[in-house]
Amino acid sequence: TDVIRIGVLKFGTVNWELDTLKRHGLDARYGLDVEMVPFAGEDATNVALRAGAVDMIVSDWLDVSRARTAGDDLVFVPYSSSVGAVMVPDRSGIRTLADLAGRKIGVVGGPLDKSWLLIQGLARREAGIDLASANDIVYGAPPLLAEKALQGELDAVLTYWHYAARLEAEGFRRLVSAEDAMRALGASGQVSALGYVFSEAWAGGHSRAVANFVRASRDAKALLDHSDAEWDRLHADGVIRDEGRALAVLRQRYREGIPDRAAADDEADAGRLFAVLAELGGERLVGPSPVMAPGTYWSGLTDDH
Amino acid sequence: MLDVAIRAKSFRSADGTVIEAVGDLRLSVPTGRFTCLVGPSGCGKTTILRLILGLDRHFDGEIAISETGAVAAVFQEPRLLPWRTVEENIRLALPGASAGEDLSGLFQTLGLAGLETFYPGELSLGLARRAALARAFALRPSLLLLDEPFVSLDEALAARLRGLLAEVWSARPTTVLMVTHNLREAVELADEIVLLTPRPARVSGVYPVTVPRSRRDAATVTALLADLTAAHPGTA
Amino acid sequence: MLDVAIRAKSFRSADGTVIEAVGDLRLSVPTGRFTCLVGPSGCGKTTILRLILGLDRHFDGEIAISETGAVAAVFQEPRLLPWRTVEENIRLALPGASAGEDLSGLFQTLGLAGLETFYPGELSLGLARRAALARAFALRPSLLLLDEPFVSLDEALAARLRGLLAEVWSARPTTVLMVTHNLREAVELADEIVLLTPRPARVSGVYPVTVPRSRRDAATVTALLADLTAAHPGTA
Amino acid sequence: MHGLGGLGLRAQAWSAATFLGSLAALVFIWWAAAGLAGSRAFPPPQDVLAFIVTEAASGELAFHLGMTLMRVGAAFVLAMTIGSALGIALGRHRGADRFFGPWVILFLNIPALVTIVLAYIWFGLTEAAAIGAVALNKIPNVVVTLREGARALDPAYTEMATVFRFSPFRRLRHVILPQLQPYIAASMRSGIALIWKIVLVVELLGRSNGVGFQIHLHFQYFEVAAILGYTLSFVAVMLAVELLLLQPYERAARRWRPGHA
Amino acid sequence: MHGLGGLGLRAQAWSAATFLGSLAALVFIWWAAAGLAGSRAFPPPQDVLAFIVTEAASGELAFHLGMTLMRVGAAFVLAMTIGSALGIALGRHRGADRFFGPWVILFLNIPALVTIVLAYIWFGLTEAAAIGAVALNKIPNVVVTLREGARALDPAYTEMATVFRFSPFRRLRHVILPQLQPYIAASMRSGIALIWKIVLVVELLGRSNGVGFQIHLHFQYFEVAAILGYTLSFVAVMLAVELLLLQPYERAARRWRPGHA
Ligand SMILES: Nc1ncnc2c1ncn2[C@@H]1O[C@H](COP(=O)(O)OP(=O)(O)OP(=O)(O)O)[C@@H](O)[C@H]1O
Ligand SMILES: Nc1ncnc2c1ncn2[C@@H]1O[C@H](COP(=O)(O)OP(=O)(O)OP(=O)(O)O)[C@@H](O)[C@H]1O
Ligand SMILES: [Mg+2]
Ligand SMILES: [Mg+2]
Repeated sequence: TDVIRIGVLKFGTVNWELDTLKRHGLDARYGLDVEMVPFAGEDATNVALRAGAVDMIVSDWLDVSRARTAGDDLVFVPYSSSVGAVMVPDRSGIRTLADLAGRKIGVVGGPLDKSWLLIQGLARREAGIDLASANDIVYGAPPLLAEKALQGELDAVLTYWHYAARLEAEGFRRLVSAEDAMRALGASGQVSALGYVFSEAWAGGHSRAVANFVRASRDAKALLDHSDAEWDRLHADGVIRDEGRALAVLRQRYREGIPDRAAADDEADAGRLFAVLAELGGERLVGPSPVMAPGTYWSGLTDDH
Repeated sequence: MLDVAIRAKSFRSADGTVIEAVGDLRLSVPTGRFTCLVGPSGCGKTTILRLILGLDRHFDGEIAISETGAVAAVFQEPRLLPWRTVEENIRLALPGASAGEDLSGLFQTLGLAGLETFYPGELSLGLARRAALARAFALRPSLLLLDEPFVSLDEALAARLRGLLAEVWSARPTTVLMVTHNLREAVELADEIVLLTPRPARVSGVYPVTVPRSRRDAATVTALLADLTAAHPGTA
Repeated sequence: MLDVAIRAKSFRSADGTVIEAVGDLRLSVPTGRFTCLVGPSGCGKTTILRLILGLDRHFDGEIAISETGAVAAVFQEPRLLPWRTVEENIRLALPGASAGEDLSGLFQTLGLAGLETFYPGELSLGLARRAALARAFALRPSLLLLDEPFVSLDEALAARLRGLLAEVWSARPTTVLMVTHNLREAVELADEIVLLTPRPARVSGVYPVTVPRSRRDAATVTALLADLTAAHPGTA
Repeated sequence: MHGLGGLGLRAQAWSAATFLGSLAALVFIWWAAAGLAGSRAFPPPQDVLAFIVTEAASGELAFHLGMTLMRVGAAFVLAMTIGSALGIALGRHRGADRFFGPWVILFLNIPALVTIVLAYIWFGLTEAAAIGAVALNKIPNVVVTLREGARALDPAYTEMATVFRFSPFRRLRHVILPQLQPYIAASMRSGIALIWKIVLVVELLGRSNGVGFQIHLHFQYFEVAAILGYTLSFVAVMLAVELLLLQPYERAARRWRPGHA
Repeated sequence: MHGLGGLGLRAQAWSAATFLGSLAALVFIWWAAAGLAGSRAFPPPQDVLAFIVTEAASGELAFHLGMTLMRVGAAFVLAMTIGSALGIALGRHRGADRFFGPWVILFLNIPALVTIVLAYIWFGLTEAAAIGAVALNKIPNVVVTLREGARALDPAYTEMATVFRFSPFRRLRHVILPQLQPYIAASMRSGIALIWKIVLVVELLGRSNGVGFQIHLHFQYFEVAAILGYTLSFVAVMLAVELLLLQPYERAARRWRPGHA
């Protein structure tokens, strides 16, 4: 059997899928042994991949493209299209993007966050406002901003999808999601936001294992897509800490984010969005190349759909 | 008037031993008088001065000081601030009012002229002692405590400084209590010599020097010394 | 044999002033002899000892020491390690070989018995000086340098310690160089007295004491002293 | 001679009472403040205690705390040894200090993130890399503190040691180290604290266990009670070290100071 | 009396030469090591320099560095003032020290993350909260160092000051502070470094500018050259502070020590 070590956040969303995969022996079915290496932060998985302590992590195509341009040999396989969203309290008077003008907005990930740039692009196009300059923007860590939004210090918060889902369970609603922005800015369908990332050279030597892993991953997603019981099990086993309404919302959003089309279509849309991002964020976001680095999507993935 | 009534003073050392430094000791120095304290090494003299200065309040007894002016002390070791120059050390001890005073005469007499900007670490021990004396004299105290002020000085210089001390003492009414091992020095300067026993210090005898200071020439001092040792044998 | 040939030694103080501490000075102490160095306060005596001890190598001249055994010094201030007890201070100065030696006799003579476990901060200055003397004596040095070792001690004790020094000196061949301001002490102990000028120190005169030590009673010492001051007027 | 804990029974009882009183006052203030705040972000002591109890019962607490303590301990020993040696050397040799001074400033100011990431990249995600990176972060701090101490050494004692021909070891042990004691104490206390803080980062960036790992997991769910629970467990260990090791050692080391008792 | 920079011209030239030599040696070692490693994770000096030049030209560098320096400066002044006052007080009053000692250990060991998050939660995502949190992190370190210093004060000088009736101010300025100088120097140097490291965390967690913010941005893309560029820019400022402020001040403060020159 081939062993694949995957760096995950201990309570991260990737873990849900991998735990299902392991629990149901999906890796063994494909002659694989998937080993989860838990970390406490995204940065840690990033370091682990580069230090060779794991074979695979989950990250996004923008990073991969940028790294490739800089000379790293990373590649990407779509994993999920769940993206962040701008959340406002239910009772908030903010109904449209235009209402955001002059508000205090929390933004996770910093001024160059992909979702943030796309939503800014959308706001400029639809409402003619420059969100970054027309508002009091606070960048910060997701848990902190979520807490601040709950406290009412922020009028709106752009956060990652799972934080958004939890806020939703706490009486927030989605004002606009990054997915809306992607479509408005030229994507033809659901574009993956995150994917499995690994070294191209390593994948070259383990192409069968990677392909099998992608299959196993897809099976696990299918299970999560259809079985509510599996979600209850994940909660019971402590893999998902959320419960009740939060769990339900997370489940729903997760399912919405399961990629459902050919990687080639995804890649084409990602390429289009990359160009948009290059325009919005400039070199500081996308790096020296204004187009997505060729080969960002792993070419070894053949039997897709 | 300085009135000392110590019933007992003891120290507890780090290893737990209790050392009785001063026994039952009564001592009084009338205002404007000069008293010398003489006793064997380690008998408790410095301890007595520290109690008078209020540096140690853990003792059994009372000490009353009726002098209201400044108090100055010359410690057994110079205790100059090493990070301040000689002149700064002396001026820092002066109250704000007399801070700008001209000290050059004093420096001259003490052989410190030219060394005003030296740091204490750059002085010889004798020079440092002189700086400590200058600090005490410059203050014009009404109560002056001296702990062996003239050791580490050559005899000629010590004689000159004794002269200076007598001068300071007579220029203004100053109450002086001086510790010394040098009986000749005591006889030369004091109105009264208090002799102490070995530790714990008690008064073993009091010798008043009645000859006026102006008449204490070398021969008289030698005679007085002989008289003192006769009256209090074992005082060396 | 200790051979000192200093051409010049000067200090540069923090404020840039250059102080000439020692001038052209030649001095030699034959092996097993006892020499006293006498000079006014601040003339450069301690500096000379420091140069001999190799504590300061920035000077113009040469110093040759032919004694091969231990060197000991009694500094002008006790320089005991405050964080070690009296006994530890003394034992630390001994080489490994004699580390276990019985020191009780020495403590007894110096009046330190019972204070072995005291820290230096718990001693009177006189006691601390005695501990510093004990450290030097316990080592049985073949070259011994002393910088005013007997100040801050009462006269009776000082006399006893001078006796002890003479004893130590005669028990084993020891070359001694001692700084003192006390001419009487010098005459009592020395084979030769070297008189120094004020700063920068130069030899102003040498007075050999030829009377055998055993015959130097009080009267002889007084006579020798008179002879010395007559030969070298201005020596106080 | 007395043993290390040279305190009378009464003094010991008094000392214990003060300690307990101090902690009680702290817990009370915390409790009152948490009541006033009434926020999830500031849980009262009982919630934190409840967390500690649960976590301890599951064995998690002991495991993660143990891993962290192991890292803290190893990095501490490394950093203190190397840092002290370098600090004393620089403090004594002006030439070396002039030359290496800028290096010290550089290493002092390199963010933990940089050292840690580089160490992980070069040496792999290993325990040795983690501990080495932490030690490297702390060493310059020890160097600056001990360098000041070495500069402030009193030449009177050094000269005495030279005259009496102290061996290098005797000189270090009896002349130099006692003078450096306050500097060593200062850099030990703030040293453990700094190391522990860096260990947290190390665990965040590349370990799969330890208190830092746990704290950051709980941070994602904003479980302040859990974060405080882990923090206070470590603090409790440090208080024990303080009371059972540092303070008795310091009492012994300060015995000679007048009025030390 | 001489001015602060009481060094002769020749000595100054020599000092500058040593400084440049030291830096040159460092850069050379770096260059050689980077060449050997040949990895993107360890860029050679010229790459980092190129980044600094670009970033400086765009004005970004000055802006972010300025924000960070503002925070570091404010937190430094706060922490040193409060920490020194507390440290001296605890060092002088044994009773207070017994009581507050455990508090010091507690605050010393609270992770920066906790303080910062709590400060942001209570006081909002404001500049004041950020600076306050950083200062709070550093204060216990200053306290421990200065407490050791205050414990080691020589009673001989305090007694002298009592006898000659020094005013509290005169006593502080001429008797106490000069003795604490090495402790202050140590806690200033390691203090600035610690504060800067905490500011990085603060900027990561809830600020929109500053070097920490930038470093984390570049960290996401693993651009080590950029990370080192920002780090070294800060280090350069610290070297300037060291050479132009700290060292002349210390030279003046150490003038009295025998063989100080
Ligand atoms: N802090 C202390 N702890 C324990 N014992 C002490 C302390 N201070 C002084 N002593 C002891 O008290 C006694 C008297 O000391 P003191 O300094 O008063 O003597 P002294 O008469 O001044 O002697 P000297 O002439 O040598 O200066 C000595 O035996 C000394 O060891
Ligand atoms: N480090 C130094 N820097 C500048 N001047 C110094 C230094 N050390 C000593 N001196 C000066 O050198 C001269 C001689 O000092 P030294 O200590 O040798 O005198 P001494 O003869 O021992 O005097 P005393 O009898 O007072 O002890 C003094 O004027 C002193 O000020
Ligand atoms: Mg005394
Ligand atoms: Mg001298």
